[in-house]
Amino acid sequence: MSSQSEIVLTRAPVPLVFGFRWSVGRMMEKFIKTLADRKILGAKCPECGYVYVPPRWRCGKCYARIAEENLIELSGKGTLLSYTTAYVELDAVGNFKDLDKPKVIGAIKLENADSTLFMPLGEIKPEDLKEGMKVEVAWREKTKGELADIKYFVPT
Amino acid sequence: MARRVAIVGYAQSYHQHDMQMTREDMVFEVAKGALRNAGISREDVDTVITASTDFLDGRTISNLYTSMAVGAYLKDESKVEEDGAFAAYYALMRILSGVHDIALVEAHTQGSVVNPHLVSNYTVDPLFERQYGDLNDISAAALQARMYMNKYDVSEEQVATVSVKNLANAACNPHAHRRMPDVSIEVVLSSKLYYDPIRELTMSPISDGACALVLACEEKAKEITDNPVWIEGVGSCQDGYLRDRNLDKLDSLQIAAKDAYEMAGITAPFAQIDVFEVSEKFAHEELMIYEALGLCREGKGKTLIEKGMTEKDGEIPVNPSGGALGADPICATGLVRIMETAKQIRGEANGYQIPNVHRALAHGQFGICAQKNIVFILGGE
Amino acid sequence: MPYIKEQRKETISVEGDWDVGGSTTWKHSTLLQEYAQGLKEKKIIGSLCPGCGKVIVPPRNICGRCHRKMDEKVVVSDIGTVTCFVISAPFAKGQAKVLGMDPVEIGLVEEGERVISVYVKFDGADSNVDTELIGVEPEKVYLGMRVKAVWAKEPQGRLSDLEAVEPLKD
Amino acid sequence: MRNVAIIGCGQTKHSGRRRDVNLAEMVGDAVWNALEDAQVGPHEVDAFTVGNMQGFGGVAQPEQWLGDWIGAPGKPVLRIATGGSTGGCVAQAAFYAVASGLYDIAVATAWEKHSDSKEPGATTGLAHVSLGNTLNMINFGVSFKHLLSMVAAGAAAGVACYQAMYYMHRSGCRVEHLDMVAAKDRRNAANNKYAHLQWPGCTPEDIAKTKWVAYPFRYGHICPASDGASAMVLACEEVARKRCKKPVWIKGLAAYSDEENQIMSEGAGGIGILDASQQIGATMSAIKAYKMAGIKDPQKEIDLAEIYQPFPSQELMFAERLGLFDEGTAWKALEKGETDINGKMPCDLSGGVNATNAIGSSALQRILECALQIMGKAEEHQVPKEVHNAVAHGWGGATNYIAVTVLGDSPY
Repeated sequence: MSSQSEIVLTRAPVPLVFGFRWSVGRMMEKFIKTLADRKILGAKCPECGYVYVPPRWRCGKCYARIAEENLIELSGKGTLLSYTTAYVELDAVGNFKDLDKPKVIGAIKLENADSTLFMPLGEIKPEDLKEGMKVEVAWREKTKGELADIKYFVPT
Repeated sequence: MARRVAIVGYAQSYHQHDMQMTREDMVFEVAKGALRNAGISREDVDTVITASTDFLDGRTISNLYTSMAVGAYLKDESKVEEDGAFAAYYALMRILSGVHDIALVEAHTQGSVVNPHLVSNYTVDPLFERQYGDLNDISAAALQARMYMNKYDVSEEQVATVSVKNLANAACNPHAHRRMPDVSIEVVLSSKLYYDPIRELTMSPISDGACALVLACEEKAKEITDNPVWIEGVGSCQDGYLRDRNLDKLDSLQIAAKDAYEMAGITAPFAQIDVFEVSEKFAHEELMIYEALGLCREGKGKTLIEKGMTEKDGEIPVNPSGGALGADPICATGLVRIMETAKQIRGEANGYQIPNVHRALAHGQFGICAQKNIVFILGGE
Repeated sequence: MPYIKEQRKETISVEGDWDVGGSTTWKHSTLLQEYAQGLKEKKIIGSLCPGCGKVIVPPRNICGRCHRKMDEKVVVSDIGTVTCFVISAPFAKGQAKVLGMDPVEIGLVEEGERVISVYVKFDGADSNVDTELIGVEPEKVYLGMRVKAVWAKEPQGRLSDLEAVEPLKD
Repeated sequence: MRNVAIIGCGQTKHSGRRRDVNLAEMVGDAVWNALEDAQVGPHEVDAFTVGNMQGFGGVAQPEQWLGDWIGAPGKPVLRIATGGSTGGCVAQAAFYAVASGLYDIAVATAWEKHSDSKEPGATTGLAHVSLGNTLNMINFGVSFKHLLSMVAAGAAAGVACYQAMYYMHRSGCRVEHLDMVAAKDRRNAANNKYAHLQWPGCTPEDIAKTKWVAYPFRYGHICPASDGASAMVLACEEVARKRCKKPVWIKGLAAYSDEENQIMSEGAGGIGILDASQQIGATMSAIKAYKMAGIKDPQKEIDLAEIYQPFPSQELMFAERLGLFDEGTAWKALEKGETDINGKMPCDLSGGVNATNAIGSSALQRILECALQIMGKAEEHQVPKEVHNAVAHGWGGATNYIAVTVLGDSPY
C-alpha cells in the first residue's frame, strides 16, 4: 500500500437528529384508526384474492387495483411461522446492547390473510416457542387508534 | 449478446475492521490498482460506474467527493446505490450498447462509519415494521434461518459447517478480513448469540473495503490482455417486500440464475461450472443459495455441505476466497465475488487456486433476507 | 404570493428519527490540521501536484486531473484576488438561528449588517479559499479586487487564525 | 446500437405537501400513469431503473419496500443516485438497459417526498452532503463567523450564489434578468397541471419585490422543495414502432462529471476550479450527446430545451453551455423573448425546476417534458411549432454531474 495518510476521526460535538413524519395514505390511515376498536383490517385483492395486511390499493401479485370496499376484517388470531429469541438490541446510534431478559420476535400469518407480520411476542418463555403454534394479538388496555395499540402477540 | 465484454483488470483492498485510511484514499488505491493491473491509464477509460450508498458512507451524494479519487474527472460517470455487482451489471449494459468501450467499476463501503445493521432497519416499511423497532437484517435473517431449518430439518451443526469452510478458506486469502485457519464447529457454535440461531461467526463481519474492475469490449479487451475473462451470462431480480414473499426460499436468486444460465448456455450448473463465489451474508443463506442456483434439490443444501462437496477440493467448490463470511465491505462484496472468480479463471488465486477453472459463477445480493440478487457467469478463452 | 393552491385531504402520519450525529464517525486526513498549523506561522499552505503543477489550498492529497497522489506542500502568498463574492441579506435580530444561536443576539454581527463572503485566489494558488471580506462597503466590492489576509492577534494553529481579508492598500 | 424510444410518460401532481398519499402510493401513481400512457401492461415490463436521494426522505433503499406498488417483484431493479441529476441518470440507465439488448421494455422512475422530513424544505439532505467536512472544520477551529458567512451565502443556494456572480460578471447579465427568468418559469408552470409553484401572470416586478436571500438571489428566485414522482416507459425500436403512434427517440446522451464546484472537497480541501460558471463537464456532455445524435448546429437543429434550473442564473448559463446561445448572450435572447413559447428556443415551458423540485424526479421530468412536446401531448404548454429535436439537461452534486439527453422524433 502506498503512502497512507494518517487519519482523524470526526464526531458531531452536539446531538444531531433528523426527524421524519411519513404520511400514511388513506388505506393505512383506516387500518391504524380501526385498531381503536381492536380490529385488524386486511385488503383482499378482487382479482387474485391475495389478502394484504396492512391493506393497500395496488396488488403486488396481479397488479389489480384494490378499493376500500375490498377491506375485510381479520380476527386477531394467527399461526407462528417462525420465531427468534433476541439476546441483543440495536440502539438508535447503532450499538448492540445485551438484553438482560431476552425478547422474542415472531413471523406471524393471521387467519385468512397472506402477508407475514413481524411482531414482538409476549408472555412466553423462549423454550416453549414452537413453529405452527397458535397466537393472537394482545391489545393495549386503552386503544387509541395508533400502531402501539398492538402490544405484542401471545400464545392462545 | 451482440458484443462480447471481458474483465481485463481488477484490484481490491485489504478488507479489515476500521481501516486506518480515508475513504478517498481507499477508493484511489483500488481504482489505480485496477488500471495498473489492466495495464491502461485513466485516459483510456470511457465511463466510470461507482457503487456506494449515502446512509452507509455518512454522506448524501456519496460519490460527490470520490469522483476525483476514482479517476472520473471529466468522464461519463454514474453511481449505482447498492451492491457493486449491480455496478458491474450497469457497466456491462453501457458497453453492450456500443456507446462506451472501456468501463472502470468501483465499489466501496467503510462499515466503521455507520453500523450497517442500523441502516438495514431504515430500509423496512417506515409506516409499519419500522414503527415496531426490532426488525433489522440480522433479526429478519434469524426468522428466515429458523423457518428454513425447521422446514428441511437442517441442524445448527450443518449451518456452522458453512462458517468453518469459509472462515478456513479465508485464512488463505490475504485480502479477507476474518481469517480463522483452525476454526471448528464448536468454536462457531459457542460464538456470541445475537438473534437465535444467528451467531457472531454465522454472520458476516462489518468490514471496511473497496474493489475495482476494468471491463472492455471484445476488440479493446484483446488489445489490453491475452487473458481476458469473458462475461458470458448475467441475470438479476428483486423479490417482493419482506411481508409478501417466500422467506424460506430465494425465489429472486432462482430467477436471476435461470436468466444467467440461459444467456451463457448452461443447462447443468453442477457439471458445467467449475467454481462458485457467492455472497452469503449469513451461513444458512449459503445452503439456500446452493438450492436456488440449482446445485441440488430443495432442502438438500445440507447434504452438499455435509459431504464436503463445496470444499476447495470438492466437486463444486464454493467460496474458496472465504466469501462474505470472510469479509463483507457491503457495497464491495458482490464486486469482490466477481473479481475472485476472474482470478480463479486467470489462475491468479494463489493460496486458494482451484485447478483448471474454465467457467465460474459470481453472485451478489442486497437487501434484507437477500431480497435482491444478481448472477454473473464468467468464462476463460 | 398568489400561487394556485389545491386542497387535498391530508392523512395522518407516523414518525421516525435518524440520529445522524450519534451514529456516524467520519474519517478525514490530517491535511486540514497541517493547514491550520501553518496558519499559526501566518503561512497559507497548499498542495502542489507534480503532474499538472496546480496548487490547491487548503491542501489535498489526490489530484483528480492527473489521478495521482500529491505529497508536496508549498506556501502561497497571503495577498490575493477576489474571484467572486456574495453579499448576505441584512441580519435582523431573531430572524434566523444558525446552529441554534442567533448571530445578532450573541454580538457576532450588528443589526442590519451585511456579511460579504468572498472567494479569494491567493497569489501562487490555483484554487479559491472562502472567507469574509471586511473593511469595505458591500457596494464597493468588485471581482478582481486585490486583498490581504487579516490574521488573528495571536494565531494558535486554528482555522480561525485567518480571520478575513481586507482591501490591499497600495 | 439498438434504437431506443420513450413510448409513455407519467407524472404525479408535484406540490409542497402531498400528505394525501404515502411514498409508495405516490411512486405507484407515476408508474401507472406511464404504463397507461404507453398502453403497456405491468407484466410486459422487463426491467426497472429507479432512483431518489434517500437521505431526504429517511428511508434507505425505498424501492425494496415500494417495489410491490410498481410491479417490480420478480423483475430486475437497478437503483441509481447522483444527487440532483438522479432522474436524468435513471432515465439514461433505462436507455442503456434497452440499448444493450438485455431488455426490450424498461420503466424508469424517480421521486422525492420532502414533506416527510420534519426539517423545512430539503435541509435534511443538503446538510448531510458535507456534514462530515463541516464538522472536520469545526474540529480545527473554524470561526463561527466564517461558518455564518458560508451559511449566509449558501443558506438556500449553496454554490449557485457564487456561480451566478461568476456568470453575471462574465456575461453582463444583471439581477433584473434573474427576475425575468423566475417570472417566466412561474408563469409557464401555471400552464402545467403537474407543476408546484404556479403563478399565473407573474411579472419580474413581482419577483423583484421579494426579500434578498443573499445577493444576487432573492427569495423569489429560489426553487421550492416538492413532493412528486415521475416515470417513463422505454422500448426498443421493434416494440416502439408497434405500440406507439409517435415514439420519442433518445438520439444522444452523456453525463460527465466535473471537479466538485464547491469551495471544499473531501476533508475540507480546496478544489482546482476558479470559475464555477465555466462548467467544462456540461460542455463535454453536450458535445458528446450532440455528436451521438448527429446534431451539428444546436442553435438551428434543436427546437426547444428543458434545462435544470433551480436558480434562474442557471437557465441562462446552461443554455449557453448547451450551445443553444452564443457565450454571454442568453440574457439578451431572454429580453427578446426568444426563450418564450413562441420564441426561437423555448426554454422550460413546463416551468422547470425553478417551479417544481422533487430532487429525484426533477431531472427525469426534464426528459419527460421534452418527450411530451415531441409527442404533442404537452396540453396547455404545448409549443405551437413542430418539434423535431429537443435537449434535456440535469445537474447534480455541487453542479458537477451534468446529464444531457438529446431526443428526437426520428432515430436518425
